[in-house]
Amino acid sequence: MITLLDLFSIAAISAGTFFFFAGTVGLLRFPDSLTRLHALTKADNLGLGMVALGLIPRADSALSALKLIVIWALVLVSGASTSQLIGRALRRGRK
Amino acid sequence: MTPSVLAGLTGAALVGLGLYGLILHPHPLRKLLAFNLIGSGVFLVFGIVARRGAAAGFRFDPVPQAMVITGIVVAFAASAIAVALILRLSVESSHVTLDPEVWTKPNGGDTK
Amino acid sequence: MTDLFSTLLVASLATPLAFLGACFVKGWRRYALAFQWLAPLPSLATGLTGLTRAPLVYDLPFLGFTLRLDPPGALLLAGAALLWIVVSAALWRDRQPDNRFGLSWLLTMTGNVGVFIAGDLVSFYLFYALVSIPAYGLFAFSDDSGHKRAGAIYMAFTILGEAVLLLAFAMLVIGEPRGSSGIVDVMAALPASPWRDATLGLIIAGFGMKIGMVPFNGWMPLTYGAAPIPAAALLSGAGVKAGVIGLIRFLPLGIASEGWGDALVVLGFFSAFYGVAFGLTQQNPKVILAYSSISQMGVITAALGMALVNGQADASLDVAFYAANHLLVKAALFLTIGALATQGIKRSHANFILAALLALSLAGLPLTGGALAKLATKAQFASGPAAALATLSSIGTALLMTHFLICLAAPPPAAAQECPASLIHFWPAAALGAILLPWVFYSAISEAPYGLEFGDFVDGLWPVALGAGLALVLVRTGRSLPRVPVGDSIVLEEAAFHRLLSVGPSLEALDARLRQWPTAGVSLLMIILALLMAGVSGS
Amino acid sequence: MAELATTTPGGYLLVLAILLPVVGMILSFTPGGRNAERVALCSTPFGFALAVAIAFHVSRAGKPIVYAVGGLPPPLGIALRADGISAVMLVAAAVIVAAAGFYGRAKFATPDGVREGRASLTFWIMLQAIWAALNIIFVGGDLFNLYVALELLTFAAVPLVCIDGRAETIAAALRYLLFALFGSISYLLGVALFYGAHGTLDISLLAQRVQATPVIWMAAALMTCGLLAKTALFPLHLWLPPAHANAPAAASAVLSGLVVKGSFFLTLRLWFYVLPALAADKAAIVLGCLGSAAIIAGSIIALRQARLKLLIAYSTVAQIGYLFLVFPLAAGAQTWSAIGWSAGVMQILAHAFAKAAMFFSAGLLAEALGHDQIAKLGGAARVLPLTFLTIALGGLSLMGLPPSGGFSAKWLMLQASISSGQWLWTLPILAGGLLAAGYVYRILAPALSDDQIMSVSPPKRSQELIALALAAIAIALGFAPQTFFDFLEIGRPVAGQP
Amino acid sequence: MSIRPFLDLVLASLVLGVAIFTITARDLFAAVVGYVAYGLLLAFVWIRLYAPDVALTEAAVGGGVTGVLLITAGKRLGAPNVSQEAQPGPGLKILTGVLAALVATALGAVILMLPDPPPSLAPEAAAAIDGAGAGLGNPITAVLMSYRSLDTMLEKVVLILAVMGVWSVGTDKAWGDAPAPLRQQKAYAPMVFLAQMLAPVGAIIAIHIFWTGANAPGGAFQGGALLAAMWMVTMMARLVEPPRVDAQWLRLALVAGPAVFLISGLAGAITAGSFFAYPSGLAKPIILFIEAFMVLSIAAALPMLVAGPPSEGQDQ
Repeated sequence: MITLLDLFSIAAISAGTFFFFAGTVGLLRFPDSLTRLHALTKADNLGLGMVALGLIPRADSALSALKLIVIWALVLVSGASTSQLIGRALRRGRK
Repeated sequence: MTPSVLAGLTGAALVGLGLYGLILHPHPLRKLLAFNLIGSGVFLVFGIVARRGAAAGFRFDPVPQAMVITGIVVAFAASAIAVALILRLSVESSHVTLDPEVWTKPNGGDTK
Repeated sequence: MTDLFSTLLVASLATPLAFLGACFVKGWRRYALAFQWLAPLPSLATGLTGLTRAPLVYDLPFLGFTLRLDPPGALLLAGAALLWIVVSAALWRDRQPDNRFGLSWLLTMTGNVGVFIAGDLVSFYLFYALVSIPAYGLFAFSDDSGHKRAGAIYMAFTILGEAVLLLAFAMLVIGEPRGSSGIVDVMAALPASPWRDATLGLIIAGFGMKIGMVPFNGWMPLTYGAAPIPAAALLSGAGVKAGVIGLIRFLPLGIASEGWGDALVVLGFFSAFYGVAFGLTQQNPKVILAYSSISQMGVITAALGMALVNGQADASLDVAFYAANHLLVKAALFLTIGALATQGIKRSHANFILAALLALSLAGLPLTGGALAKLATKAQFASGPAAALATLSSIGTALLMTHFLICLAAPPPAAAQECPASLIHFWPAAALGAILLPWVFYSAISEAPYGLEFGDFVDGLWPVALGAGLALVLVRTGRSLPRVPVGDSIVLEEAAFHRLLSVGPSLEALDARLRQWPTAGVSLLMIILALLMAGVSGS
Repeated sequence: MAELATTTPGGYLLVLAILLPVVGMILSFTPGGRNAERVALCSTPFGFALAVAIAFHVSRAGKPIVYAVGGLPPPLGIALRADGISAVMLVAAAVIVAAAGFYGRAKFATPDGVREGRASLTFWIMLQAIWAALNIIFVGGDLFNLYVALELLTFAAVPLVCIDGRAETIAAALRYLLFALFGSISYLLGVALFYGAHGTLDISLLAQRVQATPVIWMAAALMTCGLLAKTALFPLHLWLPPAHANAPAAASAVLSGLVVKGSFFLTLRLWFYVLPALAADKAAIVLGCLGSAAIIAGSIIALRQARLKLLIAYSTVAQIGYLFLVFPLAAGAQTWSAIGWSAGVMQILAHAFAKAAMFFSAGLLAEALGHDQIAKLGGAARVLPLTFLTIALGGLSLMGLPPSGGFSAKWLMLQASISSGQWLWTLPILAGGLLAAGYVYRILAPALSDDQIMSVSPPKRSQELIALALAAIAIALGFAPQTFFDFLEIGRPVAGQP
Repeated sequence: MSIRPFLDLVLASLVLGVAIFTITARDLFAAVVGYVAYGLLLAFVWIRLYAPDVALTEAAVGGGVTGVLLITAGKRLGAPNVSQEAQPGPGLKILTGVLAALVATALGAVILMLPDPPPSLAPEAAAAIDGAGAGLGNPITAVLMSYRSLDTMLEKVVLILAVMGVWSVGTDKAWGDAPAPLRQQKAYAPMVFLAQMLAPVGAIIAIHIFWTGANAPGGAFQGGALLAAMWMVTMMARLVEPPRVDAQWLRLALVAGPAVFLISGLAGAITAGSFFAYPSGLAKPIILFIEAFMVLSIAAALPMLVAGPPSEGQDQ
C-alpha cells in the first residue's frame, strides 16, 4: 500500500524530472550559449534538488540522507561557479 | 543480450575505433586520445571477464578488476609523459608531427 | 718422442699467437713485429719432423680445438714456414713497415700456419678466415684507388668463400651422427650423409674461390698486381695453399666418386689452359705470374679430380708435393721480378739463366723441382686423355713462363723499391733453393725413383722446349694478341654487382614508406590478422 | 608442474634482484643531486653478484628456482621463476648496465656549480629503472606483472632518447612512446583474453591449461604483435633508427643491447613457455619470414647510411631479424630444436654485447672527431686505434666470423635449419652475414687507409677500455663450452610434455 | 520485462556515439572535450558491470585528471598548431578502416566465444579474504594489497618514474624551478570560491573513500585521486602554485608510498617468513598504514604529472 511519504517522493521526483526536462528543452531551443547556460543551471539545480528531496524519505539511514543533501549542495556550488566561468569564457570569446 | 556481452561488444567496437584513429590521425594528441579509447575498450574486456567470473557470493571476479585499476593508472602515466613530450615539441619546433621525413637530415650527424 | 713432437705441434701455433699477444703491449709491439720472422721456426721444425711420421692428433684443452698433422700438411707447413721466415726476416731487416702492415702480416702468418695443422672444422674455419681476411691489409691500406678496388674485390671473394664454406661445414657436422666436428670423422661420415652432393658442391666452390678456379679467378691478378712483391710472393706462394689443403682435406679422396671427379678434372684443366691463354695477353710480370698461379692451381684441381675418380687416398701427398713445389718456385719468381728490376738483366747473364731455370721449373724442366712435381702426379695423370692434357698444360706453362721472361725486360717501375734489398742480394740463393729444395722433400715423401735415363730426360724436356719455342715464335710474329683487362671476367662481375647494388635506393624508398606512421600501423594490424589466421588454420 | 608454484631454495634472490634497482631508484630520486650517480654505480656490483648467485642456484638445482611472492602461490598470487635463460640474461643485463653506467659518468656526472642537473638525474634514474624492468621481465612468472614491467621499461627508455632535448630527438622519443603504447595496449588485450579463457595468468599454469581455441590464438596474436612493435621487428621498426641513433651513446648501447631484448624475451616466453602445447608451425613461419625480411632489408639499408650511428641502428634492425628465426628453428621437441634454442640465446647475447660496444665506440668517435660521417672517417683508425679495434671486434661478431658469439649463433642456426630440413632459412642467415661484412667493411676500410685526419680531442682511455671489454665478451662467447648450452636448456619446456 | 536492457543499450550507444565523435571531430579541442565526456560516461558502464571501485577510478582519473591534463594540453597547443602533415588519402583510410573493423570483429567474436562456465578466481579470493587479506571486506583491496602486491608496488614506481619522465622533458636551465601554473589567468573570484568551498569537503570525502576502501568500494587510489583533484582545483584557482621540483618534501611525498610498501614488504621476510607477506592478524592495520602513504604519493604524483615539466621563472 502507498504511504504519504511515497506519494511525496513520487511528486517531488516527477517535479524534479520535469525541471530537468525543461532545462534540456531550453538547452536545445534557446538561441545563444548564455541563455542556454541560464536554462541549464537554473532548471537543473532545482530539478536535482527536487529529486534529492524526494529521495530523502527513501534513504535507509540518516547518514545516506545527509549524503544526498551534501551532494545537492556540492552540485549547487560547482554548478554556480562553473557557469560563471563558462559565461566569462563566452564573453571573452565574443570580444 | 546480457549487460556483460553488450559491454564486451562495446569494448571491441571501441578498440576498433581507437585503432582507426591511432593509425590515421596525424596529430600526436589525437593519437593519444585514440590510444586512451583503445585502453578503455581493453579495460571493458577485463570488466566483462570480471563480470562473467561472478561466483562464490561475489558479483564479480576481483582479480581482473584490480588489474583494471592498475591499468588505468599506468595508462594515465603514459598519457602524462606523451603530453609533456608533445608540448615540448610544440615549443621546440613549428610542426608537431611524427612524419619521419621532417626529421631525417640526409647530411646530419655533426654532433653539436 | 711423440710428446716432444706434440709439443712442437702446439708450439708452432703458440709462437705466432704469443707474438700476436705481444703486439698489444705498447712497449713490446716494435720488437714483436721486428722479430716475427722467428715465429714460424717451430712450424718449420714440426713440418720437417712430420714429413715421415704417422698423423699426429692433439686436442687443445679449453678451446676445444684439435690439432692434426699428417705428411701432406707437414709438407706444406714446412714450405710455408720457410717462406715466411725468409721473407719476413728480409722485410724487417731493411725497412720497418708500419704497424697496420705488420699486424696484418703476423695475422696472415698465424692463419697460414694454423690452417695446415687444424684438426677440426671450427679451428680450420678460424685459421682459414685468418689467412684470408687480414691479407687485405698487405696491399689495400692505401689511398690509391686501384689498390682500394683490388682490396674490395679481394674482400668480396674472400667473404663469399667464407659464407659458402660455413654452409658446407654446417652440413658436414650435421652429417656426422656422433656430433664430432673432427675433420677425419666428418669426412668418414660424408659418403653416407644425405647432403653429400650439396656439401661437395659447396666445398669445391668455396675453396675454388681461394685458388682462383675459373670462374672465380678474377681477384687473383688484381690482388697480385696491387700487392708489393714480398706480399705477393707470400700470398701466391703460401696463402693460396690454404685452398689446396682445404681441397685435400675435404674431398673424399679415398672413395671413388666418378661424377665429382670428372667434374673436377674438367674444371681443373679448363682453369689450367684459361690461365695460360689470358696470361699471354698480359704485360705486367706480376699479373702474368698470377695467371700462371691460376693455371697451376687448375692442374692441382685436375690431379685431385683424377684421384677422386680412381679413389686414390694417397694422392693427397703427391698433390701436396706438387703444391709445395709451386709454393717455393712461385715465391722465388716474384722475388725475381724485384731482383732483375734492380740489377738489370744485361749485367749478368747468369742471373737471367737462373731466372729462366726457375721459371721453366714450373713447366717441369728436367732436374728441377718441377720435374719432381710432375713425377709425383704421374700416378694421377697415368694415361688416357688426362695424361695428354697434363703434357699439354706443361707445354702451356712453358709458353706462359717464357712470355714472363720476355716481359721481365720491362719490369713495373715500382718493382725495384718494393723488394727488400737483402732479398735482392740473396736472390740467387733463394732461386737455387726453390729449384733444389724439392729434392730434399721428395726423398722424404716418395720412394718412386727419379730416373736419370736419357728417355725420361727427353720426355721431360720436349714439352718445355716446345712451349718456349712457341713463345719465341709468338714474339717474332709480333704481338697480335688482344689486350684483356687485368682480371678478365672480373669486369663483368663488377658490372653485375653494381646492377645488384641498384636495388639499394628502391629499398630505401620502401623503407621510408614503411616508416610512415600509418603504414606501420596498417602492417601491425595485418600481422595481427596473419598470426591469427596462421594459428586458427594451423590447429 | 606443482614445483613451479612453490618457493624453492634461493628463490628469495629473485625478489632481491628486482628490488635492488627499485630501491636504488628511490634513493637516487629523493635526495637527488650527486647521490643518484653514487647510488647507481654502487648498486651495480651487488646486482651482478645477485645475478651470478641466481645462476649458481639454477645450475646447482638443475631446474628453475621459484619464489611465490608473499608466500601466496599462483593462481591468486604472483610467482617469480628463473631458469637457465633468465639467469644468463640477468647476468648480461647487470654487466651491460654497469658498463653503461661507468661509461656514462663522463657525460652524465652532475656538472659542477649546480646541486642537481636535469640530464644527469634523468640518466641515472632511468638507467636503474631499465635495469629493474629487465630483471622483472627475466624472472616474472605472471603475464600481467610482466605487462607492468614492460611499461616500466618503456617509460624508462623514452626519456633517455630525448635526454639532450633537441626537437629531432623529442620527435623520435614521442614516436617511440606512442608506438610502444600501441604495442603495450595490444599486449594487454591479449592478457585479458588469456584470463577470460583460463582464469589465470601464471605462465606455468597456463602452459598446462591452454588449448588451441580461437580465443587463445587471438590472444597470442595480439600479445605477439604488441611485443613485435616494442622489439621493432621489421616492418614495425619506424621508431628504432631515429631513437637509437639520436640518443647519447651510453643510452643507445642500453636501448639497442638490452631494451629491445626485453620485449623479445617475452615473445620467447609466450611461444615456448605459455604455448608449447600448441601446433604453431604456421605462426612460427610467419615470424621467421618477418625475421628474414628484417635481416635483408635492415642490412641493405644499413649499407647505405651516411652516419655511423644510423648504420649501427639499422644493423640492430637486421640483427633483431636473426632472433626471430628461433621460432621456426627451435620449435617442437626434435633434437635440432635444442640447437636452434642455443642459437637464439647466443644471438641475443652476442648482439647485446657487440652492439653495446659499437655504440660506445661510435660515441667516442663522434666526440673525438666532432662528427660521425662515415665518408669522413679516412685514416681515423690511426687516431683512435683502440676505438677501431673495438669496432672491428664487434663487427667480427656481427659478420659471424670466428671466433665470436655471432659466429656460434649463425653456425648453430645453420645446423638447426639444415637438420630440420628448413633449407630456406639458410639463405637469409648467410646473406645477412655477407651484408654485415659489407657495412663493417664500409666503416673499417676507409678508417684503416692512408688518408690523413685531424682528431679534435682524444677520447678517455677508460671509456675506450669499457667498450673494448664488451667487445671482448662478444668474442669470448665464441668459446662457450657445451656446459653453457646445457645450462640454457634448464627449464625449457619441451613441446608435448608440459 | 525490466527497462534495464533498454537503458544498457542506450548507454552503450551513447558511449560509442561520443567515442565516434572524439575520433571524427575536426577540431582538436572539441575532440578533447568529447573524450572527457566519454570518460564520465564510461563510469556508468562500470557501475553496470558491478565494478564500483573501477567506476570511481575511471571517474576520478579517466574523466577528471586525464580531462584536466588533456584540456590544458589542448589549450597550450592552441588551434593553429594542428599538424601541417598531409591528411591520409582515401585509399589508406578505407584500408585502415577495413583492417580495424576486421580486428574488432575478430575480437568481438572471441569475446562471445569465451568459455562457459567462465573460469574465475572469485572462489579463491572469497576463501582468501579471511586468509592473507584478513579483515579486508573489500576483495579488490585484498587482491591489490596482498595477492598482487608486487603489481601495486610497481605501479607506484611507475608513477614516480612518469613524474621523473615528465620533469626530464623540461629545459636544463629551468631544472629545479616549479612547473608553470595550471591556468595562466589571474585568480578569478568564482574559481577561488569554488576551490575554497570544494577543497575541504573533497579532502574529507577523499579520506573517507580511502578509509572505507578496506571494506566497501574505494581505497588508496580513489582517495588519492580525489585528493589530487582537490589540490589541482586550488592550483587552478591560483590559491597555491605548483611546488619547485627539487623541493625535498615533494620528493619525499612522491616516494613515501612505494618506500613504505617496500620496507614493509622486506620486513615481511622477517616477520611473516616471506617478502610482501603480512604477519597474521596484523594484515589489516599494516595494509591501511601502507595505503595511507600511498594516498599521499598519489595525491602528489597526479598533479605533478598534470602540471608538466619545470619552466623557467616559475620560482616563488
